[in-house]
Amino acid sequence: MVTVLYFAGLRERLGCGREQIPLPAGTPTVGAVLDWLRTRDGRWAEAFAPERAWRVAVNQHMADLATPLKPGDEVAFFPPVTGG
Amino acid sequence: MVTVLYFAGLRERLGCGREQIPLPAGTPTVGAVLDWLRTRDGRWAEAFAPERAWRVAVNQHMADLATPLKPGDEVAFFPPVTGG
Amino acid sequence: MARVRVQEAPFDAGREIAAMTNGRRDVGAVATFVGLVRDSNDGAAVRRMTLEHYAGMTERALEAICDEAHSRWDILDVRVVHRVGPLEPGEAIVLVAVAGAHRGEAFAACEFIMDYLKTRAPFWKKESTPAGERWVEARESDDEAAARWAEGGGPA
Amino acid sequence: MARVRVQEAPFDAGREIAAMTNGRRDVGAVATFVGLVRDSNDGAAVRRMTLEHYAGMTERALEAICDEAHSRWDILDVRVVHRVGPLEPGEAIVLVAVAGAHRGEAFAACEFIMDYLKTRAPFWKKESTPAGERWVEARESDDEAAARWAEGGGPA
Repeated sequence: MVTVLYFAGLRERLGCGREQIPLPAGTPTVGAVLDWLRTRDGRWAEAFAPERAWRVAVNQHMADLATPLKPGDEVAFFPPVTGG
Repeated sequence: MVTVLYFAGLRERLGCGREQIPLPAGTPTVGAVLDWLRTRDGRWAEAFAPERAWRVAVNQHMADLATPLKPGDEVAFFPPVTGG
Repeated sequence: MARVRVQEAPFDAGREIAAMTNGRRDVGAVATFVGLVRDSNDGAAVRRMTLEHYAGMTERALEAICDEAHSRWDILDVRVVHRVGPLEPGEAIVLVAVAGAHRGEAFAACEFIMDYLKTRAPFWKKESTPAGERWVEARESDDEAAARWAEGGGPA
Repeated sequence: MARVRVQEAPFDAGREIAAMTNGRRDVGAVATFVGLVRDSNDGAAVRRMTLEHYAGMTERALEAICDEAHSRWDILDVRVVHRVGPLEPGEAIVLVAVAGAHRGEAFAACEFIMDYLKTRAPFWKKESTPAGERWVEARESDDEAAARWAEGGGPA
């Protein structure tokens, strides 16, 4: 399993802030998690549609689609940041 | 007459902070005042020797050798500034 | 006080500067930035702003930005304080203060930290406007500001 | 409080920033610089520093620099406080604070005011070192910093 977090507008759109999902089979990466999430229902496919800008962090470090995952990792998806 | 002020190292070198001097005859300028001061004694010639860096203000605005003077003006000589 | 803090409470810029400089005699320059909530943004009135963040990652990201500033400039100390939660227009959101021996490096490092914070620290702003609530969109100008530093140099 | 002040008393950076921003809701950015006395300069230990100035001209020069900053950048308010008299290492000498809607202009105007103040405001520093007292020499690097702004643009 991996922990998946969602923040800000993405959390609101999905109606979910935190969940546990199974580690994808084969070579587990952020991209594989995303492929799995997109198959769930319209909200997830829509939230991660190609025209939407989002960022991902693994274990609290900025990551990308190719970043590998292992059991227990924390994967966070969020919109581009707007602090400061 | 014009009022002449000296500041910082220049004041200390000359042993004088403020004095009244006659307005030079002819076309009175900062340069004419300086020529008159240099004739006084060695200290003044030395303080305003060509290799020394100094600045001049007339009525509290930065000026130069060509700046014209009139009776009652305040002429200030000082080293390059070092505040901040 | 810690170099990096994320908090709901207000901060005092004078106290943050004093905490960096008190007892030191080698600091010649402190450059400080304070960001505040404005009552308008993108043409709409802003009544309130709420700041969300990714606790844990935020502190890591800010610490990494401070480390990067120390590696790029000869500076002596850094403070970053960022508020979260609900804020009113006129309230301060963020403080970045950099102490150094000389002013050029303190200014450059302070501006660098702000530019990186704006694009790399996981904070998100939600505005309350007369038309309802909205998440603030990231700005291209912030990406461009951060990109200035990519060559290891920057404008200063 | 006046925009420009020359005084012997210490100042509080937090209070100066608050005085510019309290009651306002249009300020999004305050860039602040504080300069302090260091305990060494040009290879010598500095025990004390004494600041002399040209009363009257100083205030005029600082006001003119603030006006110039307002004419070059879209900023909302400026504060300049400069101390005179005897100061110990670790004490603050000067504060420049600039309020604006956005950070780029506030940073640029703050740095500009410091660079111009260093080369155009009639202050002189005398240092007390183990070898005696000496007037601080003007620095070429300060002239170069001020010259950056000559084209009306500057590094930002």
